[in-house]
Parts: sequence; structure tokens; C-alpha cells
Amino acid sequence: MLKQQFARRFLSICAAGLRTRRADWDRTGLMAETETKKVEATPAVFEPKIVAFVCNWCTYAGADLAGTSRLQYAPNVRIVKLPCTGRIDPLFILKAFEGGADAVLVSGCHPGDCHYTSGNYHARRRWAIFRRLLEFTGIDMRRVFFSWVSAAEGAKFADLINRITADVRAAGPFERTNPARRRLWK
Amino acid sequence: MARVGVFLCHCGENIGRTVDCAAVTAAAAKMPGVVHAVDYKYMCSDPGQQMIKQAIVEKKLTGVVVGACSPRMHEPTFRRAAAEAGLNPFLLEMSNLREHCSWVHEDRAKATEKAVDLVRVMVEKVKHNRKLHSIRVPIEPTAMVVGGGIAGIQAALDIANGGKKVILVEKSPSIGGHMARLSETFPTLDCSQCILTPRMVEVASHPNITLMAYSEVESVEGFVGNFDVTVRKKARYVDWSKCTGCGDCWAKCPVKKIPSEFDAGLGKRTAIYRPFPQAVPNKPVIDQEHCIMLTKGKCGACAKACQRGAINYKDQDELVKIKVGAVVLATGFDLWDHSAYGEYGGGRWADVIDGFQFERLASASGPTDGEIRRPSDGRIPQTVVFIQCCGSRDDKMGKAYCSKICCMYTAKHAMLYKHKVHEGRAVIFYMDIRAGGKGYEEFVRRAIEADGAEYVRGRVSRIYRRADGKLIVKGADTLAGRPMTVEADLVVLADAIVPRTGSERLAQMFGVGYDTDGFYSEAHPKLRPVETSAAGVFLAGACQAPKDIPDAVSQASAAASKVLGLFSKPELEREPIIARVNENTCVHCRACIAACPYGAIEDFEIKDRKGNVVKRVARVNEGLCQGCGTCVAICRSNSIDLDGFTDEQVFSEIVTLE
Amino acid sequence: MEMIDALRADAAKVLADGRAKVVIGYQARGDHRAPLFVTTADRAASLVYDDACKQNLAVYLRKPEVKLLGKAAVVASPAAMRSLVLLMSESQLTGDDALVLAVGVGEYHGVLELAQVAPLLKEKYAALAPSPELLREIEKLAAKTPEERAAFWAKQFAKCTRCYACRAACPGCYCTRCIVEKNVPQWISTAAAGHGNYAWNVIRAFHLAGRCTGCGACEAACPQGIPLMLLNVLLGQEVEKEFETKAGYDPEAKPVIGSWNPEDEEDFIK
Amino acid sequence: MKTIGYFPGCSLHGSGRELDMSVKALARIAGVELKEVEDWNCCGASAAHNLNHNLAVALPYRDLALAEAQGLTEILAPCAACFARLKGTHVRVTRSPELAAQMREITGLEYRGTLRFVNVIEFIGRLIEGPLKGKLAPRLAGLKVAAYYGCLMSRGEDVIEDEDHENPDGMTAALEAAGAKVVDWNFATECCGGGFSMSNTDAVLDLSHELLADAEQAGAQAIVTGCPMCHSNLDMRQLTINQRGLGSHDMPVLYLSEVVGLAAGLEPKDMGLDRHFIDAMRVLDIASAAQTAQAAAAETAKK
Repeated sequence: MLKQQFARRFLSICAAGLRTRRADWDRTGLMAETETKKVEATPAVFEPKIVAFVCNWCTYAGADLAGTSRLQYAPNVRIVKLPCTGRIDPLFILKAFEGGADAVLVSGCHPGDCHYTSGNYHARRRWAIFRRLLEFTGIDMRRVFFSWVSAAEGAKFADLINRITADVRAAGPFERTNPARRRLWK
Repeated sequence: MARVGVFLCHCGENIGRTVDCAAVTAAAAKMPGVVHAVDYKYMCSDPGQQMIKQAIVEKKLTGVVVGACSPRMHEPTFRRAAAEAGLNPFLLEMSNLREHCSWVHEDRAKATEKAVDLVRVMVEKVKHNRKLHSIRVPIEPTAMVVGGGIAGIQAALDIANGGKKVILVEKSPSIGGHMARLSETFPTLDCSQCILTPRMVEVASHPNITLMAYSEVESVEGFVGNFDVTVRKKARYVDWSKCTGCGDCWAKCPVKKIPSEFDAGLGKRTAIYRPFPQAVPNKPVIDQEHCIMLTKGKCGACAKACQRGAINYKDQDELVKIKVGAVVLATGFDLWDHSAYGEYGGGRWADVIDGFQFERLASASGPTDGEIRRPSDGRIPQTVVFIQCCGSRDDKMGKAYCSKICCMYTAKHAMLYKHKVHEGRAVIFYMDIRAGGKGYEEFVRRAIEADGAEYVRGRVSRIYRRADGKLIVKGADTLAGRPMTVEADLVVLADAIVPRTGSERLAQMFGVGYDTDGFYSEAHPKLRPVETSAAGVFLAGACQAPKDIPDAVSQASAAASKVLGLFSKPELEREPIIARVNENTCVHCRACIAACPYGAIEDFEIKDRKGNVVKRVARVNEGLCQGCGTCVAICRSNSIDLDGFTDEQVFSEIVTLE
Repeated sequence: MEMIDALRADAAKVLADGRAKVVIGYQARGDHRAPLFVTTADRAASLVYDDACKQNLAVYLRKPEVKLLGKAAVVASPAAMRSLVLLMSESQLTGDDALVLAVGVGEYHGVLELAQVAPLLKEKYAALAPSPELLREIEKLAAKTPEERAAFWAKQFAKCTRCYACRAACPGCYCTRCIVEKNVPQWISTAAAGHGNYAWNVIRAFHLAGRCTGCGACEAACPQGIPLMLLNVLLGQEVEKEFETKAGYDPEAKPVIGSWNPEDEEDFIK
Repeated sequence: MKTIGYFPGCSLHGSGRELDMSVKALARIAGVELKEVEDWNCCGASAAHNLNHNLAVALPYRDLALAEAQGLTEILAPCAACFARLKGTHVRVTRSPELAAQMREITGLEYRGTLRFVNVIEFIGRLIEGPLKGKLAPRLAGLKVAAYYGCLMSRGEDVIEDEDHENPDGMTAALEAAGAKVVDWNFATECCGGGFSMSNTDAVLDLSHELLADAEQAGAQAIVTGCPMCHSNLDMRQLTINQRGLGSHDMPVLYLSEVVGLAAGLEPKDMGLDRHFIDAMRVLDIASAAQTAQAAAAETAKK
């Protein structure tokens, strides 16, 4: 039974292989196609408010490059510039959420590129832990973004902002479900 | 009360086209604390700067926000203007309305709205800015050069000729480095020792240079302008102040069969030795590993021979602490050990040699007096195969990089061989010929055309040693597309250039970065090629990357000019963006000390008047702190803050964005 | 000899020998166990030790008023001993600052110098782990949606009166000026409600990430019954998994937040 | 190691029968049960990998899946080519989930990647460290042998692990335990021409000739190999090489398992030693002659 099945498949593969001459895995059509998931933007007028904490040397400069390259991106992000991702205290994120940010972005130099040699490594470890804590206490991880953007990645910065803005717009206002949100005095 | 002035720039049309500058100005004027808001076509122009200066004086501004281009562009310009008007430059901030707004958004309403936000945030920040003053650090105008090869020699001479004191530290008994071992140099074929030894003598006799041969850096403390370097002067067992370098001692030494490092193991030396006849200093040391007196307590032949009584078997290492203001690292390179190449014999065959061994064979002062004789039986080889890229450009061997100098020295080797053995064959297996440099391509062409070197493009897959002693070299000629076998008498491998052993430890001591191959990292690959991430530490020569002599010398001179530039003022001025500890609330958990990438945070003991320790805290060393702020975010009690990016400033920015 | 007798004998002995000026242990107050500061050998008989002893007495070694009494010998469970090692790694305790009356699991290890604590822990108590119920609880909560978790914690944190008993009970919370008391700028609202409670409880847990030794004293101290150990253990597990380290075993350990490894997790950074 | 899966492949039923016989004989006296993988098929080494890559993976994948389903954990594949195909396939499918999925689909079988693979060198190494320890006599003392690994026993960094690919020495311990002296020669990892055995015989003759010549020059009296392709090339082609006038070779070529079998006291005929093209039975005679000569020399020296 197995052998029959095997033989059948074997023949079809042989045929496929011969058709494409040098068996090219992708073209035999046997590889599972990865489907790209499309995020549909809601037509609502909701404009998300996104606070970005970026380092001076890579991501801020990357954003400058997006500017000098005239790359267009969504106007929803407000940048807070720090010298290094190492300077970004978890309190900053809490404060931004407390103030009603719909999402927060933290971005700095790629590993190995830190202007201060290792500030971003410190930051990476800090966020690895802190994001678990945020997640566990009810902050939706679709509201917190981390990215490495170098001074040369103007296009990546523009794409990142567009992607985040679209994602957050799709997710809707954070107001209702944000556990860190200040509510008493507003 | 804060009195903030807001100055908005149209940048011609660049900002004005998408941002309604008048509207932003109107909004800014209403922001709390803003007493003055104007817009202008070109704020960075002379009249624009005049507007700012005038307003600072007339409106008694306590803070300024300029909404214009990126601060990376014009922050220094505007801060200088503010300073000229008497306002502390750190009380000026910029909103990036061009790169971060007008150039990247099309919707005028939304861009204007964002621009207002960007200005508002900076207005709130600047209200919390404090006056900062550049940090001044005194400079000790003495330089240390580590490594006495050609790069170190050049750097030391340039600094010394510039009128500053230099300490030259060399770990072997003589300066001269690898260059002293070379026979001739490409592309001119002038004799290496003839051009080098006068420089070595100059070092020895220069009034501004203190030569510390047979010494190594032991530890480093301090920072730019104020390094405290501890140098280990290794025991020489010879009192150099008495020694005349006459040579009676080594003539009498009974241990004569030690492979000479200088001759790449092809020659022999005694246990009391100077590395080579032109050594500087021209004085011997005793190799304690091989000396019978030092290992077994019997002999004393050299002491008996020495008429000056300079031999001292009880000599010991000595640690010397030296204060220097700048350091040039010129530790050079080693050749990679090709025994990892099993297919080339794995280091088993005497007649498969490296480039330095060939240099010594070709050198008039070498073990064969300049005759090319192969190590195994001393015969003159009739066919020599040279294999380039041995280790280099070979990821499997962990060295992806090009060693840069091998193409040239292999061409030189082939040429030297053909000059000495006219009938002989020189076959060179290469991957590419990289002869970029003045006169280099011509040199290679000469080797091929005038001297008949046979260049074969391809790799060697295997070397056998036949019973008759021939080395059978099997390779591929990829241009002809066929396998190729050469029966050779001698094979010379162009081994990869690797950093000196121990260079990583030295880098760690000085806080200098190094790449995965161990080469020292420059501060910027293009614009700061001789600086390092450690302020006041500069690079020269092959410790940074493989380099030939002209490149090493150029970089050494560049490093020297950096040192002289640093020493041109008695004090160093630094941007005051540094961390500060609140010693009242610090509990000395030491997390910041562990985290600081620069080792800039130190333990500090607060004492009462009687000298009793009341409290231990962390303290920032202003000379070392680079202002990243990593410590600030790590401090649980927020007992550290970063000037220029204080908690208050960042807090006000975030809160303003609500 | 019963364990408690040995403990009392040792307590009396260190006081009589003058090796310690005060023994910090537990006394019985009905069903409740309270700390007891014994300064004379004859009172050592009042010491008790049993499962009801929830407080982590290591916390007292950092209190100025206790320091005034002179060198202390502290009764410590394995978790409390881990706290001692943590304090050593953070330069809050040094070699001869205290003695330890080491109470293990089902056995008593006698009087130890501080330097002997870490070797004992590594040998006998390396596998100390949170209770399976707690881990199941965390797993259950983690499986919920963010909204459900937010609602769960909103309910819990709403109870917080900001008495800071959790902080006072924790040996790791030794800052003399806690971040919550910093008011320029005021990062965390001190009002016992809403966002302030969220920020306080989150930051308290974060400040103990890689440092919590799992003693549970904070949760035991909370008059409102907020399940603080869910947060502490979550982060402890995370740190152990990602950075392969557990708090309170190595007196030379580098701070988890304050050190790094080039191979650290970063798949969340795009 | 009480039981181990056994994958004979086509060679061991054909030209490499001596390998099969000697390995089985050794296993028998060592008390190791060889459990042949049931319903095995071609490992894909023959022509498959030149014809179709999918097929060349699918064939051994089926063998792996079957062996795993039969509860085996380790597979001894004495044939070097089978070993390389099986282990190579294991490495590829465990590294690439896409390939694994594809193979699952093609064969309809699941391979979870739990198998470990043993070639003849490792197998014998384990025997002499384990059940045969102290049971080998240096019966071949005085015999000089060239240890020949060829490509399949030395190369492929994921297939041949724990071995210096350029200068392998995995056979040395076993050969020395049998008393043989391993000569230092150049061609231990060179190609015998195996892949072209049928299609380009001339190339095989040249390559094998060079190899034999170097072994002779190094003083070897026999060549020892673990690979049935190498064996058949070297053993079978010597006469043709001589006929073509390339040389006059007369070099016995033995399997490692045969050498160790001799040392363990097995009957030469039980291992097929009499089936070789070049008389291999003589190695014992060469050894005993050398031993006698040495004893005589020692005697003279004493006097």
C-alpha cells in the first residue's frame, strides 16, 4: 500500500523533475506558498497618536535621511530624541501610555552599531523583560513596537512609520482598553 | 519665569511649502512661557541669526527654540549665535520642521498640526534646560606609542619632532618590527634595512623619545589627557647602563641552537642574544626559558666573559607607572599559522614555508646570506610555487578578509627568486591580483613580463611530498579550465595577516573596540580612521587592518598629528552632556557601574571630617563619560541624571504630547 | 535534637560569644509569626520557626535602626538566603556584616558566615522553583486576551491602597528614596487609584526582575491580597529562560538589567 | 550497543559482499545484533542524485522513515555511499522544514529526525573500545598498510564529524590494534575515481594508478579501506592498469572490517578474504614472515 503510494508520487516527481530539467525546488510547485496576510485599513477617520523614542545617532539620523530623500510617511508619529536607546527608561513608555498614546515605538542602532558601543544591547535586554511585563498586565503587544533603524535606513524608517500607523489604525483607539491610561482627571 | 523665544524658519520654500509657518508662529506665541515668536525666510542666514541675537538681548530670553532643519544640520550654528548674544548655548533647542515634517508629509493641515506639536514639545523642554558649561580636562603633553615597528617608529618620531615627549614601548628586545626582517621592499626593491635602520637610530638618540624596549603595557587607568599606564619592564638580566654591546657574552654562550625569532626559525641564536646586528638598543637580553644558568643554576659563561660586569642573573621584572595624555597603538600583525591547512601539509613539511621565511632566505643578512636555499636540505630550489590567499578570503578558515599586502609581496618574492635563480621557475597561484597602489600594477607586470613569473589563476587543492623530496602541487588553472600539477622544490604560502597575539587584551585595557578578526576598530571607517572609540587613543599600522609600509607610515603620521593637535592646548574641552549622580539618594547598588560602556562610573566613599566612611556611592568620571545615559535608565531610584536629556526634560516632552 | 532547639542553642551561643549582637528571628503571636530581635542569650528560647514564618528577615539587615544594634545573626530560609546573596552581589552586604542561622528544607544548617551561603545554596537548593500552582496560574492568565488580562489586573490593582507594605517587606527594595517618591518629575502618581496603581505595581515588579528571590514576603505582606507573585515569578521565569540566570546564587553576579550578551533575545525587534 | 539497525544497501549484496560478510562476522563475535531495516530501498547514491534531486532525497527519506517507524535509533550503513546519503538526507530534512514537508508529501511517511548514523569506521572503533577490547591479537604485526579513506569517509562537514577532513586518522587505532603499521602516505583522501567507475574508466585507471603507486612508494604492503566503491576500484582495476602499461601493481586491498576480523581470530574465508581479485590471503603470510625475521634479528642482536 505504502509502496504503491510511494511509487505514484515518485513517478510524478520524476516527471516534474524532468520537465524542469534541473530540479528546482520552488518551481516544482511542491513548496507551500507563504501567503502574505493583508491588513485592511478601516475607513474610519481615526488618527492614531504614536510616540517614538529614538536614539540620536541612528534612528533620528535615519528619519533625517527619510526627509532628505523626500520619502512620504504618515504624520502620526511624534519623536522624542534621546542620545541612545540605553537612555530610554521604561517609565517613558508608561508615561506615554498614561497620556493616551495609541502606540509607542522604541528604535535605535542595530546591534554592534551603537554609537556608545553597547547602549542598545542594554536597551534590548531591558525591553525583552519589560514587554513581557506589559503584555502580562494587559497592554496589547500590537501597541508597542521595537525596531533597529540605522542612519542609512531612511526608507526603512518611512516604511516602519507607515506600517505602524496602518496597524494601529486598524487596531483602533487604545483609549478603552489601555490599563495604564490616566482617566481620573480627563 | 521662563521667557522663551520661538524662531521659525521657512527654509526658502522647503518648510513653507507644506507647513503654514504663520499659523505655527501664531500658535507658538500663545504657548505658555513664550514671549516672542517670529518666522523668517532663512533663519540660518546672517540676518536670521541677527534676529535671534537681537531678541535674546532685547526680550531678555531665557530659552530659545528654533524651528528649522534637523539639529544635526544647524544646531551648532544657532547655539553659537545664542552664545554670542550672551545666552548659554545649551538653552537653545531645535524643532526639526524640515527633515521630520515638511519634507515627509504632503497634507498641509496635518503637517502644520505636527509642526505645532514639534515646537510645543521643544518649548516645554527648553524651559527645563539648564546652563551647561564645557568640561575642561587638563592634558599631560606626553604621548605613549605602543609597538616599535615602522608605524610606531614613525608616530614616535613625528610626535617627538613636533616638540612633545614620547614614550615608545616595545615588547621585544629591539625596535624595528617586521620591516627589519624584510629583504627588499616593493615596488622599488630598495633594501628594507637601509631605509629603516637610520630611523631606528634616530629614535634611540632623539631627546624627546624615551625608548622602553623589552617592555609591555601591564594596565591602564584614567582617560584622555590623563592616562596612567603601568608598563612592565621585563627582566633583561643584563644591565644596559654598563653593557657596551661588544658581543663577548653571546660568543661564549653554550646554548646556540635556539631557533631565531627574527629569522623565522631558519637561523639559530644563543640564550643571551640581541635579535639582529642592527638592533636598537644594541644590547643583549637573556632568554630565561633557555639559559642554563637561569633554569639549572649552572654555567655563568656570559658573566665570566663580560668585562664590564653587566650580567645580573638576579634581575627581575619592574613595574613603572607613567602618566601620558595620549596613546598611539601600533601593535602590528602576525602571520596566521598555516598548519590549519591540512591540504597544504598542515605544517608538517619544512619546505612549505611562509612569507617571512622567504624574506629571510632572500635577505643578505639572513641565515643563507641571501641565497635561496630550501630549509630541508639546503639545496637551491629549481621550482618554487607561491600560493596566495592562504587563510585570507577563506571563510572556512574564519578569515573572510583580504590580507591586502600578499599580492605585492608575492610578486616581489617571485622577482627576487628569479633574480637569484635565473633558470628557476616561479609559479604563482592566485585568486585575483590586487595591485592597487602607486607603481604597484607596473611592478606586478614587471614580475610577469620581464622576470617571467608564471601566474596561474586558481587554487591549490593539495600538496604532497613525494619520497624524493619533491612537493607535488595539485591545483586548477581556472582560466585554462583544467587541473594542473607542478613538481616543486619549495612552496611559499602567503599566510593571512592577523593581529598580534595579545592585542585583544591590550584593546580591553585601553577600551578600544576590535572586530571579530581582532583588528582594532577605528571610530569611523571613513571620517575618523585613526581615532578609536576611546578618546585619546589612536591607531597606526596593521593593528587596525592589513597594511603595507606606505599605508602604515601614512596612518602613523596621521595619528601623530592627531596627538599633536590634542596637545596643542593645555586643556581639553568637551561637550557637557554627561551623567551626574545624586549622592543623597544613591544606595550604591553598583548596577550603573556594571552597565557603563566606558567604565566611567566609579565607587566613591563619602567621608566625614574625621575621615570615617559615611556612605559609599557611585560617581561619574567627567573625563570618561560620553553621555549615553544608559546608567540613568538602569538606576532604580533615578539617582543619576543626564545633562541635556534630564528626566525633567524628557518628562516635559512626553507630557506635552498628551 | 529538634531543629528548633539547635536553632535556639546557636542563637544563644552567638550572642554569648559576642559573635553577634542581635539575633533576628521569629516569635509566635498566636497563629501569627512576628519578627523577634534577641539581644541577650537568655531570650533565645522565645525563638520559633515553622511554616507560618512568611516574612523574609533579610530585609532588616538594611534598616538603619537595626544596624544600630550591631552585627546581626539572621534566621534565614533558602529564599531568604538567596536574598542575602543578592544583597552581597549589589554591594549592600559584605563578608562580615552578618551571620546566618540557616534553616533549610527539613534540616538546619547551623551558623554560617555570609561567604558560606552561596555554596550551600548551590549545593542543596539550586533547584528551588516556584510552586506548580503559581506557574499554572501564570500560564492561565497568559493565555487570555490582553483585554481580559487588563481587566484582571485593573480589578487587582484597584484594591491597592499604596501602603507600600510590599516594598517594606522586600529585601531587594532597599532604595532610601524609592522612585515612587521622586516628585521632580513625578513619574508615578501617588494617588491610590487607576494609572498610578498600575504604574507603581508594574515598575515595582520590573525593578525586581532578575532580582526577586521568590520568598513571597511582599504578597504575604499585602493587606489587600494582590497576587504580586504572579508578576515576580513571571519575570523570574523569563530571566531564567532568556538570560540563563537566577537571582541570589552568585555573590559576584552582574545585574541582569545592567549587563548584556550579544546573543540576547531580539526577535521582537523588527 | 546490543542492537543496531543495519542498512546493507545494494553494494553489500553485490560487489561489496566481503564487507557485508566481515561486518556481520565481527558483529556476531562481539554480540551485537544487526537488525536489517525492513523493506529498505535504494539509498539514492547510484544514479538518482544525478537525475533528480527530489528523488535523491525522497529515496533515502523513505528508508529513514521506515527505520524510525521500526523503532530503530541507530543505523549502521557499512557502505560509505549509503552512509553519506542517509545521513546527508537526515541533515537536510532536519534543517529545512520546507524540505521535510515536501518529503512527507512525496513519500506519505513521517520522519521525525531521531536516528543516528554509524559508518563502518565508527562501528569498528566502538567495537574495539567495547566488546572486542582486549580480544584482538596483533596477528598482522609486521604488515605495513596504507589507510585509505577516499572521499566518502573523509569529507562533508556535516556527514563526517569528529574527523580531520584533510588528514583523517579514524582507522589508525583499529589497524594498530591489529598489529599493522600505518604508513605515512599522501593519497589517503584522494579520489579513486569511484563515481566514474562505469562511465569514464580511463579516468579511474589513472586515479587508481597514482594512488597505488604512492602507497607502494610509501612502503605499504596492503591498502585498507572502508568503502566498497574504493575497494572494487582498487582491487578490480589493478590488472587493467597493468595491462595498459601504467604500472605493475600487485597490492592486496582489504576492508577495515576484514583486518580487524583477522586480528579477532576470524576465519579469512568467513569474511570473504578469498574472494578478492588481488590475493589478499597472503597478508597473514607477509606478517608472519616479518615476525619471524624480526624474532631472528632480535635473537642475533642478543647474541
